[in-house]
Amino acid sequence: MSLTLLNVIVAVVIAIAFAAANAAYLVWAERRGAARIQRRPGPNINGPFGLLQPPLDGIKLMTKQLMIPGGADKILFMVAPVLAMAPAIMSFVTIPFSQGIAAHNMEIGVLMIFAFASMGAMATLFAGWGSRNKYAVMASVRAVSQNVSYEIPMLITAITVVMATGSMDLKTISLAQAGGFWHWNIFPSLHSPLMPISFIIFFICSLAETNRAPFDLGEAESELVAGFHTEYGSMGFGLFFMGEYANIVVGASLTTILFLGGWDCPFGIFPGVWWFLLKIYILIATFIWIRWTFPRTTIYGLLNLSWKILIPISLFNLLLTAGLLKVF
Amino acid sequence: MILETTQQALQALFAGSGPADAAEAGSPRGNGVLTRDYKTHGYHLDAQVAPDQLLAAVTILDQAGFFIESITGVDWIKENQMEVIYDFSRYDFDTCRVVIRTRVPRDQPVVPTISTIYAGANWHERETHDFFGIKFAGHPHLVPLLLPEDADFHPLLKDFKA
Amino acid sequence: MGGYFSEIFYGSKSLLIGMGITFREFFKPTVTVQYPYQTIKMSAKFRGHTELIADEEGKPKCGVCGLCERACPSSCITLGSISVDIEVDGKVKKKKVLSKYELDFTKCSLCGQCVENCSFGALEFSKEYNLASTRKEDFHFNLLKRLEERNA
Amino acid sequence: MSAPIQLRPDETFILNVGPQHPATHGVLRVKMEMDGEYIVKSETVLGYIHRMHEKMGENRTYAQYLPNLSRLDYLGALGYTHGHVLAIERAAGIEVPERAEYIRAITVELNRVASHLFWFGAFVMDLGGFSPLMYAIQDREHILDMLEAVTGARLTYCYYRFGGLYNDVDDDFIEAARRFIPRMRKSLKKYAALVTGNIIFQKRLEGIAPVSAEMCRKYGATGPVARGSGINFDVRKNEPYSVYPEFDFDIPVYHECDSMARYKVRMDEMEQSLRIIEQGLEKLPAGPIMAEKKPKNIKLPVGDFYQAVETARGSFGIRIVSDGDKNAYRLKLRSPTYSNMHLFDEACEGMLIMDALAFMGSLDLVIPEMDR
Repeated sequence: MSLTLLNVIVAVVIAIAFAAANAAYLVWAERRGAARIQRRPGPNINGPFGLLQPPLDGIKLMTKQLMIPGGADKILFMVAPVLAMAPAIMSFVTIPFSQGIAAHNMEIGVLMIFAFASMGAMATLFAGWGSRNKYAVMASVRAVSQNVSYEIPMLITAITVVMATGSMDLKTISLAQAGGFWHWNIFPSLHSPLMPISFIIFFICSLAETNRAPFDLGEAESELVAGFHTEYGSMGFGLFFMGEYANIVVGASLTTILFLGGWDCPFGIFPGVWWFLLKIYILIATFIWIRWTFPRTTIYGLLNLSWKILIPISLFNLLLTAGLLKVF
Repeated sequence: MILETTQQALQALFAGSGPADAAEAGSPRGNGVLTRDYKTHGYHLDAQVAPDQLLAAVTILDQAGFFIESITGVDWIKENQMEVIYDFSRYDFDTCRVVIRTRVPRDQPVVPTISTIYAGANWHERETHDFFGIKFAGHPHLVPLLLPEDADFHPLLKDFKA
Repeated sequence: MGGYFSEIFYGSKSLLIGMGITFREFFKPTVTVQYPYQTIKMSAKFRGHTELIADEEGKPKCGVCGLCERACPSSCITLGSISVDIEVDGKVKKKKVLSKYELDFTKCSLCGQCVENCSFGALEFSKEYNLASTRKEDFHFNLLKRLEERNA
Repeated sequence: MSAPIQLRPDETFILNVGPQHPATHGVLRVKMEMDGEYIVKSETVLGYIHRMHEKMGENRTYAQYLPNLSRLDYLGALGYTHGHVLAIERAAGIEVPERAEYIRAITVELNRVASHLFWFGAFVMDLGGFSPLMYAIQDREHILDMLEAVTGARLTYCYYRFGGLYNDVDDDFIEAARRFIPRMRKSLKKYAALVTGNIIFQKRLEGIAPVSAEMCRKYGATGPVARGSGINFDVRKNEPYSVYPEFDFDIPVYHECDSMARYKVRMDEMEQSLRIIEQGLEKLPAGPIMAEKKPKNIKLPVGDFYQAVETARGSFGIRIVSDGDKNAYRLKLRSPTYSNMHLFDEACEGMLIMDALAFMGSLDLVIPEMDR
């Protein structure tokens, strides 16, 4: 009993540390990447390659006063940033990084991650509603409708993968794809010939779920000032920021596990955690690359994309996979 | 082309009051239509109308397809008059700039609004009201535009002292 | 229906083209100047604030005619003069000599009217551009003093 | 994409966009009555950066007023100073040497490209894309370097003088401008692929915020806003001034009336400006840059003078009422964005806020120019 408890505590600590370190250094990576795309150097003063920038930013944010606007709903206002960060960290608990590296393996890992991902929408809503700011309310309403409509195609695509694999356990899903890249779910198989499209849908949905450009309607900094976190400063803002990046890591991890074979090596040699990390960082780099390339979509364009394109295609894919599984 | 037709149309406004006073010798000049040398003055037609003829004159231009350039005022303090100048121009290549001016007494500067004809006159009239205190009768929202909303001074008056 | 799919196709293609462009830009060298560490040389005609030009003896060429003071749109120049006796060809003559040339750079709009109107050719533009201070008084330049400092 | 709005007035709320807001590019305030994301009514509030340039025009001599003109529009300042010197030259009857006029045209067009570039970047940033702004600024930087080498300033130029120029251009400038043109053309291709062709961008602009030609006329909209509504109006062609009749260039006109049309007009205008610069460099005559017969202190004859020029934002007019003194009796500046912005209130009714702010971006606002 006590051993299990200790195990869980250690696992949670490692998960938090991993999430926080990733969140902090992804900010740095994003700033450097954006700068390179725009032919600037980016943060390069503090430390070699500006590597000390994230801790310094953290110190700055932590030493600032946390302001609660007058008339704000204090409880919601304080809860929201925590709610943005916590589910992302919780999701790490069940993600298997490698054969042996997983904080706590669950048979319903996929379900758990989606359950936690849905809580992100609540954080946005609380923040927007609680801060008593018209821009924030508008942004949070946008973000919630966006999250709701993108969860549907995302879940449908995940169900397709789960159906093809026959398990909701992330580890099993990974292991099912082992043995070279041709086994990965991203490539069409007998049972699910439309898998590449599923992968693209899943990728788009994870962009939208994490409120990343071009779907950053909840922030929409040129229209709604700073969106749902307009009124946040200090570490409240910091937590939102870190939550966003932690969510990106979760999204990339999930994409890797569901479609890119988890920790499997493309050529079947030396499978291990390094492959997993390599894959998620390539995906994250693509996230960054996309953000600094495209303008923002409109709210109706975004919803149209989900309801008119992504949901029909993913539903079709689901039905096709279900039928093929029955036939073969 | 449009120059002549507009001139005739504007000229017709003064049909009752004898020939147009094109003499330009007397200052202030009387109401009437003048053609100006475009090369030196930058506009073609210069019509001075009485305030009650203003709407009729602007309607002529509106029907002829002119667009509104600007509205402004001039404070002729020596003559104790205030002048409102309306600039009109055309989008097509039949270049014709028309200036409509009207003079009102300085102590009671009221002219009818033309924002009913040209919606774009709204801001120009508010601006002129800001700067000169000229009132535009019938204007829907004659509150300061460029000056602070509680401004009660008119900085372009010649007797304005900051 | 055909329009539906062709829009998806051409839409995705346009997105990929855009990503291709940013991808190429990523590998191009940076173009920025790291300002406080690197500076650039100002072009020859750059107009900074004005400076007095010295003659051969190091004295300002200025004859205190006051044209610059009058030409200045924002009246940011204040001149002062004293008369001194100088000997020209054995005769003692009174001559106005510049004793004060103050430029209130907070008001200056760098239009160049003073330099243009100067009848002695005694003014030039400096090439100074990194002027920064938190105090307003730092921008009240005493050009005469600056000239002496340059001479020294 | 505007849906019909039928609602009770108690269901709306007032949203204050500005005076500090990322989309207003300065201190502009728009009071919007909102129904959710839809705008029911909007009222623009100006004057946050009003400096009463017109009164300064009455207090200063004509020459002293020169620097003021470049403080109107900080992105395309040369166009405005050009208008001022042309107005004075027209009224005072000063003949300008041909070389000076050519250099004026070249520099004005360079400045127009710079202004459009910055607008392009800022506009795409309004839509949420950040990188194109940086690319645009890189290209604009070349222009600013060139102009700095000639005029001595980067933004608020005071380069034109009555009867000529402050100083002559040198071979370096001509060489730099020649080199710039092909580079800029390459960049324009890049922008077309990166931004204009982008599906997200097109979806955000096409069919959004229609401004009819009739509405333009009623509000006096000029420049790219009018040309995006199918009006073939450009002061450079309609009332040729300076040496523009010597150049072979087209006026891009689009008939879609939407934000995309206004965008495309400006993008095409950059190409046309490059053509003008190219021809100007080709034809640049030798000779003096300053009129020989020019009074030292300019006094205008009694009268009323008007000069319109096409700036990057539209038709800029300057009206000088002179009583024969060395400063103007009345000096009126007709600024193009003032009229262009005016139609925003009417046009944005029933629009979504994000479309309305994109529309505001497509109007190319420079607030100091509007407030004067």
